[in-house]
Amino acid sequence: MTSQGSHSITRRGALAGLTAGTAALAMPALVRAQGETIRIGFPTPLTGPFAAEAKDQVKSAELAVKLVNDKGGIAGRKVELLVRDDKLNAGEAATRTLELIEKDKVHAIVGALSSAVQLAVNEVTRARSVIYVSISQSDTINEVKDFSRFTFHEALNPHMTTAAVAKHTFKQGSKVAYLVADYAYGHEMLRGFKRAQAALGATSVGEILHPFGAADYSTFMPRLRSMRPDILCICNFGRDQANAIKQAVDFGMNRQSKIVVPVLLHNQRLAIGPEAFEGVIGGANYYWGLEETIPSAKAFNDAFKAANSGAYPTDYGAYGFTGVYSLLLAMEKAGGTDTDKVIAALEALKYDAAKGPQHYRKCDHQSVQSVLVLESKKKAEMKNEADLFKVLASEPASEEILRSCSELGFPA
Amino acid sequence: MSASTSSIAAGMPGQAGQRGWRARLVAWRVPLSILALCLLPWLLPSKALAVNVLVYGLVAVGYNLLFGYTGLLSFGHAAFFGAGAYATGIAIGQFGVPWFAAVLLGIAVGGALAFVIGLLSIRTRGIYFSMVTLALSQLVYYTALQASSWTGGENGLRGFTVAKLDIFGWSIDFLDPVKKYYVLMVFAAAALWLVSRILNSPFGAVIEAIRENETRARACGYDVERSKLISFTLSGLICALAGTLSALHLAIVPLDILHYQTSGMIVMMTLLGGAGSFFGPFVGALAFLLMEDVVSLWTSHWQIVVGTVFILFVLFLPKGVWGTLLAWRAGR
Amino acid sequence: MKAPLLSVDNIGRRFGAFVALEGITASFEPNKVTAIIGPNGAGKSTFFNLLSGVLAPSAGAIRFKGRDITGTPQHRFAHLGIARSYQITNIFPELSVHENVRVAAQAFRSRYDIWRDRTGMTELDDKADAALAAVGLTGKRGETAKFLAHGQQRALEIAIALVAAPELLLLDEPTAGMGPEETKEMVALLERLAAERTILLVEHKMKMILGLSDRILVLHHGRLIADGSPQHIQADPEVRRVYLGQSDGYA
Amino acid sequence: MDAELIAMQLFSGVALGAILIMVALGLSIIFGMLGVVNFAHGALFMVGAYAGLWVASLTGSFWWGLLIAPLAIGAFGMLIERVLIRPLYKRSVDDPLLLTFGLGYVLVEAVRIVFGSDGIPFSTPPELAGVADLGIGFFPIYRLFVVGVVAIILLLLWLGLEKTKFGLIVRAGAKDPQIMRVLGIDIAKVWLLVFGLGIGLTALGGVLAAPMRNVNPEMGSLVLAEAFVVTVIGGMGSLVGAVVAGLLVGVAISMTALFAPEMATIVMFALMALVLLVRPQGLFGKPGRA
Repeated sequence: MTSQGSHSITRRGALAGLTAGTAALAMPALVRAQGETIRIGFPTPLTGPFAAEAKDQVKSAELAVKLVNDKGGIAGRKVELLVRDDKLNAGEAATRTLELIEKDKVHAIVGALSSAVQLAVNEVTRARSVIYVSISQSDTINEVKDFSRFTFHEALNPHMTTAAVAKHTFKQGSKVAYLVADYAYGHEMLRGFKRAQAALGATSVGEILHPFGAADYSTFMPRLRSMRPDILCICNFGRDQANAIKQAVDFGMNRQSKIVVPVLLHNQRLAIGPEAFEGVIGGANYYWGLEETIPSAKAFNDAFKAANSGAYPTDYGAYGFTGVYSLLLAMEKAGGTDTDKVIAALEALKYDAAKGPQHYRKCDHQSVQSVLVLESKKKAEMKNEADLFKVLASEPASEEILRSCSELGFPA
Repeated sequence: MSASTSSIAAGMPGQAGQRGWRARLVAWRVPLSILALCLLPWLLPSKALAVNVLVYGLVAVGYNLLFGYTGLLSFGHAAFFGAGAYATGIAIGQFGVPWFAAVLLGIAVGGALAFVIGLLSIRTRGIYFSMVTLALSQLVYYTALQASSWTGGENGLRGFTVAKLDIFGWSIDFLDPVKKYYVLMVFAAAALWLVSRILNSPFGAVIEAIRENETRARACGYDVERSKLISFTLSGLICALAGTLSALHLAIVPLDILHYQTSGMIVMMTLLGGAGSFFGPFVGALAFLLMEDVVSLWTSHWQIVVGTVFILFVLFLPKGVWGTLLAWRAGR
Repeated sequence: MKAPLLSVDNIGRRFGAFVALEGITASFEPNKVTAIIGPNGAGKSTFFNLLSGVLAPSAGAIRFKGRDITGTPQHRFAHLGIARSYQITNIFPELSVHENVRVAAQAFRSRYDIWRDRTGMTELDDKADAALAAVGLTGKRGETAKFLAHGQQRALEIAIALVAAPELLLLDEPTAGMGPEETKEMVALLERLAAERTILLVEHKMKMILGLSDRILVLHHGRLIADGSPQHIQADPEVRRVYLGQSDGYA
Repeated sequence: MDAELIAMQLFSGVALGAILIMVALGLSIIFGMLGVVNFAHGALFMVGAYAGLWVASLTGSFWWGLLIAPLAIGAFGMLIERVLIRPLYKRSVDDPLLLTFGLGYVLVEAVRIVFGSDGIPFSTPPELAGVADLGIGFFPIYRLFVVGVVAIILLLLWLGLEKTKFGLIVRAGAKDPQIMRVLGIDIAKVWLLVFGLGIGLTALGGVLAAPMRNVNPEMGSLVLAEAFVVTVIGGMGSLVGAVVAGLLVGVAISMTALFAPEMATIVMFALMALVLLVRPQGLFGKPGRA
């Protein structure tokens, strides 16, 4: 059952067409669930530059809910997903989260796509003792200052992503130049890369901070060129990343250096085209091509394609699935929605939703998981529209690529 | 009529000569608005939305003092709204200041910023005034983005949740949405009283005169720049109060609060409701937020509807919802 | 000769390279009507703007009641006792006729007070009513100013100036755009006003000027080319030369 | 820091300035003539880019997009002037500003509905791909082409303003609208054409920018801010001002990018605030307007 399915509580839904199909499937007649419906709030930016990612997240999250409901729900209770548009705005997200908690009386929240929105939701849920599974990248949320015992971070964090990407791209003696967005997320990625760089014996030939949200990077290019790096590491996200890569290629930087980014996005690559991204290497939480080696990925792809007329799931979309999946699995183990029991179950959980084994680390509730390192394919090498990346490596789930608990400020 | 006066801002006639129902409405406007605010949480779909209407209604009321009554189109009021919110959040989160003092501090900081930006921008007129306020408020935005050790930068300010309010020995559960609403409403009501007070005062007559005809007001012996600066600062103070309420309500301060798009939203709300009328801004904030809420029910493209409605208002109903109602009632 | 109410000493005004007014020296006795004439672009408006503080002179000094007021901000002029009307009607269009005058009166009572009620100051109502009575607008008291006839708006503007109880009244083409009937009424009003205060006016209607003024100043190309009684000016050959071909000037 | 790098940086600044000039010109022309501050300018820049993309994909050639899109969007601009803005001339300067602010909202969302919110690839036309060696460093050929186009447009504008009757009318009208009334010129028609011209210029800017910056519905919002900054610094309504300020801002950003890169955006606004405080009418503006 989804938010579109019932009436008063579910007014603000996602796109009707998007959810109507699953809603009909999810309500077989006469299967009356015992007890109160389990309601999961799902704030995501349906409007704004990441609307495509958000819609993928909604589809994936609905799939996770449907799979559970098809099996009869959790302890006989149906699960309902309440999708809300956070507009990629932290204030809006906080308001929607308050509504979900106060008015819709949700049992847990899953979602958020930007660091700021995630921290806002975290702040609201922490004060009200509501479980929150965060699916947006950030190092901040792991640190003790923002830690909430009710919050679980299912997404990768910049530290682990950069560690994995560096491990497979930086070499002894590599000269690395950094172009970094001047805000928390950019700084976190730079910090991660530089730590890995020191361990791998690479050197930095220069770092340039660029203003967050810049459209033109041409003025940074002469200096980057003059640094003569082997690797140009572009630490930004979304549109910033797309523009920076495109303009670096325009300036011929890709002939001189390998372009490396912390995170490669499926939809961003679609929006910019294969030429600019050709040969660019970056990390990812998920890529559908994982199905060749991982059975759970195959199962997820198949179910997703079946529910969405053959469309492939994307990286940020998959977070919607893994995030909701892990929460529902824990609720099942806890036999319901009792907050303390669900927290205990999440802390003890071992799960394989779509990308191999994962578990939440006890101290900071970070999901320990594999990190993919992808390379963007040439147009000629693409077998179909969705065949965007080559999987260079899958860095296995390990606490080694995380910052230690004591480093994050947690008592030993 | 002086060129800097917006015909939208000049939508409402002065107050001194009002008769009958109109005069009674003016006399009772503060109690009436407080009554409406008391009922609000029970009429809207959620308490969080009610607090939003309260906060944005208050920002629009503050903005209206400058735009609707003084005739100055500022595009930088997000700066004062945001400054109030940040100052309150930082005071509570980083210095452990008691909540009530933090509210006062937020108002003071926002008001001080308004005074400084006012001082710099008042010298320019018309379009240039709008541009200077826009430029200076964007400077504030970028400063907040850079000063991330204070403001949290792009991640927003966090870590100052007020869970309980202690007032004269009482302890109020501030996480309870209804109690929270009524506590915040007390501040909004005080601000409404203040605005009504200003509009009823001799100074209220002065700013209306400036809106109507700046040249004439100056020839009459009014120090126009000084009066504008006072109006600008008072307007900023009220927006700052709205900011502190927003901070207490959400327990975060998003960086977007300072962006010029927020200023634009404040302008839109004020205009939708009716610039230069007392109830207009609240009606506008309510209409805007409800429209967003209702339209996003059936399409994620709510902006096209909001934008179109706004264009139609500028073209055909420049007096806004409330102003048009009043004019219609007055039989013009 | 009585002590002058107003005197200007060699004042001038430049706008960049353009000299709008230069080397004007004159003094004005109390309770006299002085007209300032000259072809378009002669500098009449600039002269008025200097006398009312809209512009500061770029050279010379202005004295009012013996005090140097050069460079005083414009809004202080009303408080010194100098009030003016404008060539293009300049009122508060959306306010009622009474409010127009009342708010002008308020400038001498309260300007920044936010704690009192504006309606509480009843003496302002009386002052405003008196000013309206003086210009014959008592019957239009409650009307919105922008709906008045043109002549009535001009009269209202004079009421706004009068309520300041000015010792010096500067009137910039008070009959501009008026028909003969309205002009006649305005002249009658000005004659009444002239009895008890000093008036400077810019006008084009010569017949009216000759009947009303005690003295005439003629400006041309930013300079004072003649200064004297109406008879004297009429006879001045220089003035005749300047106005030659400008028949509308004498109309 | 070697001299070559600084020379290269200066050149990047000038090239960036060329793009800034392109968007600021239209804004400035419209303000100078009509007294309208067009808040939808950035959105129309974006619409221009999408129109260029659409025409290019239909015809299979970037050049058709470059030619047709600005003309079509210019005509669309005239429609906007005729239907939405003309009724507001009787009112104050604030009203068109507010209306175009709302129009910007509508245009962005309309594009999201038609083309999706993701953005669409727009590759550099193959004839102009690659980099050129300038002696002091390498620079994309496409960006050199953009500088060339902007130079040609400026030349054409200058010729149009100085050598044609329409130009004479426009110049006279910008100085004093009363004159046109006296001369018996149909102001409404002139304003319509000027608005169309201004919008056509920003649309051309959009098409030119597309191969450099990608096409997405939000691409206009930063451009709007940049155009404001340049116009205000140069003096609203002054074409010379727009050109000088465009280059000035371009070089300022580029030099900041060299020495304090994270300040490259803030420097723009700081420059604007400074100019407004010291000389509110801008470097080449007429004092009366401020």
